[in-house]
Amino acid sequence: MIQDKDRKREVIVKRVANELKDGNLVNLGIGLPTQVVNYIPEGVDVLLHSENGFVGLGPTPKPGEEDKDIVNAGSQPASHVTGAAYFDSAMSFAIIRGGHLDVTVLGALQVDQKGNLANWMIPGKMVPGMGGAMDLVVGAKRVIVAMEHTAKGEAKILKQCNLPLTAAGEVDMIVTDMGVIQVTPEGLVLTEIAPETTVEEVISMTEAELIISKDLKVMDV
Amino acid sequence: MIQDKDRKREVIVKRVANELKDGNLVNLGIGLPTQVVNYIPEGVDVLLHSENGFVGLGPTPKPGEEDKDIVNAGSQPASHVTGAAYFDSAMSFAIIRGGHLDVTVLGALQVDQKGNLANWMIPGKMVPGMGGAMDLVVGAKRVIVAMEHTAKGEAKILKQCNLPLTAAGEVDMIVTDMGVIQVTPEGLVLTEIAPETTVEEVISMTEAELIISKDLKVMDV
Amino acid sequence: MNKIKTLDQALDNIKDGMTIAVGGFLGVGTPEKLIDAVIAKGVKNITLVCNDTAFPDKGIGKWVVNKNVSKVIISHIGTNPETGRQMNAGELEVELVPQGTLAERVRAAGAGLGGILTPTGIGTIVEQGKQKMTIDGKDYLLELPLKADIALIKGSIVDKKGNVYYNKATRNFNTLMATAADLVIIEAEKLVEVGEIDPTDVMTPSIFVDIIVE
Amino acid sequence: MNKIKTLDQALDNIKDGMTIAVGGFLGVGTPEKLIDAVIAKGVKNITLVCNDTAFPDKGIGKWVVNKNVSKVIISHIGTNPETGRQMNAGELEVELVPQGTLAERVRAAGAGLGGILTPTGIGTIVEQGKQKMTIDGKDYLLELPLKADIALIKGSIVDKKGNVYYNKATRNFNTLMATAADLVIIEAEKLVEVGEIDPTDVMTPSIFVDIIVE
Repeated sequence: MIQDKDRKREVIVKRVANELKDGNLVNLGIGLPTQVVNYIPEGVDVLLHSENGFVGLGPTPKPGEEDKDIVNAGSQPASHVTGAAYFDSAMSFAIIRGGHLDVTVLGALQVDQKGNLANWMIPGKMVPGMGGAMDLVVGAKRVIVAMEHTAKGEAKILKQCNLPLTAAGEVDMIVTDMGVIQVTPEGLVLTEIAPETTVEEVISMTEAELIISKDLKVMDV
Repeated sequence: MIQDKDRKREVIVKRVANELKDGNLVNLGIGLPTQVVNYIPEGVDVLLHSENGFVGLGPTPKPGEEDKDIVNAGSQPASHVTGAAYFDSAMSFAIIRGGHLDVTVLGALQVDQKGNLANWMIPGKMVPGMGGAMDLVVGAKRVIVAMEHTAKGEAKILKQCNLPLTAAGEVDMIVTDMGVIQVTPEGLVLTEIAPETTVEEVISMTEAELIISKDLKVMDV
Repeated sequence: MNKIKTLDQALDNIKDGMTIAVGGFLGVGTPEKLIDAVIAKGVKNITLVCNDTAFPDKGIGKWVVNKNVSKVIISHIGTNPETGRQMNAGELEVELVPQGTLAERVRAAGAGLGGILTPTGIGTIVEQGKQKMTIDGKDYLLELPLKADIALIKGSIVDKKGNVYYNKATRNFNTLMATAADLVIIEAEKLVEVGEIDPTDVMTPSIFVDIIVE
Repeated sequence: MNKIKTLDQALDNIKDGMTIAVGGFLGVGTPEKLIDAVIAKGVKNITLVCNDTAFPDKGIGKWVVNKNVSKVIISHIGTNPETGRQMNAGELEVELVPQGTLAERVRAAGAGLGGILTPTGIGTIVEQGKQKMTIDGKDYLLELPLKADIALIKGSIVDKKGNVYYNKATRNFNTLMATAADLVIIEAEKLVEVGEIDPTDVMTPSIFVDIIVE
């Protein structure tokens, strides 16, 4: 089991990056998922969607080169790539809800065996609002949850989410620092395992039942 | 009763033009209503809406000065005024349906006592389709029907329309070559009469019951 | 990903029996080359989604004349006498849709909405077969999304990635049709390098465009 | 019709208890001068329709801090701790709406639709109190139009007639809010003569704008 915090995060974002295909339109959630952009394989041309109203999100500008009219959906200074396009919020979510987004990558508070996702509130404690998350999870063709396997040692992959859901049954794949889990009609299938990690460790850190794939591979990270 | 065809049409469009107020956004239907633009009083600044996607419809260009990318909703060469704005069909009808259009002026096959309008088909005979007419009549703040009082001597202002309706109860005012009729909860009220025309003539050419206004005036045309 | 194809390559995607959405308003903003190519290929039994059937010799009206179309979902057919003739003769199925409703139905399909409520058509034959709902005391019709297999659109300026700018009144239904089809083929009036259209001025983002022909 | 007014003249229209829709996304594309003027006037009990409550010292977040607002209809409050604090203390009513649903509800109000059907929120607490409908085997929520008394928006370039151009990511909700309010006040970053914005490039037509402040 990987112990180093930075290495954990690297494993997650690197593995998610390998899921992206040439020509994909992708939305990367705030926080960890944002870093996926740094690991996209060469030759894979991905267009990034930003909820606040454009496709073609570019790298963070150098200090002093910020444009006040370009920020990402987390309000950090951003840029656009050549061939980008800006639009209003109705179009931004028409793209999301209309199934035009190939992949959305989000963090999670909890995910469960049915592909349910909870990532927008802890009642009485933290209520940031769902922002665009509910639309993203319902609308994108593929929903990838990218998160650390546990939170303060507690399992986040559960038999059943007990926090308010972001969406029901929409998650396709979970990538953590311990492995890769596919959400299938039969349940959660562990298809890849992280380096330095045993199947027993994954099972012990997961509340949900895990089916271990016969073709279990080590994550290429 | 006016006999001359050209004078009849002039009376109608001149009177309708006097209904338009400074700052109004107006849609003028194909045919007779289009000519209203030539009689708008000086000092009254009206913006014309064109269903095919702009506000700020301008005059017909001179031969040789046509722009293939500017036509009116009847596909005739058109122009735009300074300060015009182009948009797509969704926005064009958001403007119409959303109540942002002050006045729509349309022709009619039939109008009745309840303000019902039929102007888009004669079953088995003429079925051009409703185009934008149903949206215009439902969405505009004021619906003015501009038409000759009769068709081949037959009444067009009826107790009840027998052709398929364009919309139910949406007409506010009818302007013809014989007078001006307001659609009220009490019924049709003749408020103005055309020059050279008697009330008896109007009544005889109208199938619907007419309430004659106590303040009946002669049309200022 | 090279989206630029020849007319022939683009036409390979168009088969008999497809539902095809076409941009344009009475022939303005219509991809005439694509229309002619479909006629040349002899595609049959198309269900056409379009604002109108334009004119017998201009725009999509040529498909009606050449019998490429078995059904039209449309707001206006009055400028093309051949459409009315075929309808009356039972040769062509015509579903008339109010223009604003057509725009919203296509938009709903592209935007992932299950439908929209419009007051347009209440009290008319447009009501037939539709669910009526009362919201805040006002009646509305539930109108359902309208999707196509292919959209054929026309752009005034198109970059090689597929970003589109429509000049003046040529935009009309092109932007909507591009969102609501499985495959979108655009005819570029002027093809430019990527980056030549300012990202703020793009009207249809490249993500909606699959194939570009000149 | 001169739409250009002073801040004071514009503020005359804004009263306690109104529903006010404000453009901007986390403070970008937000009319900061209008926001500050509302604070200076001390307007109370505003129902705010906006994407988010931005930050305590930037954008619409300042209204929360200054207690101008009694209710917010909003998709995100996480960047402004004061919003959460007031909510938990029972001082502020917060109605959370998914961002895409918020956009469609405002659009529906502006476009005269009685509502729209969205799959977003199905299976979540967003369902509560809403009508569910099944179309083609898929579940949708009926979401209703969201209208405002006043919209406060920000344009990058505004002509003296009220045509608006939004630079880059400043467009966001500004275009939608402008369609869904009885009175629309725009703060112009740059005010230009009528005709200086190409009619094809206008993003909010002048017909939606009532008052322009610089």
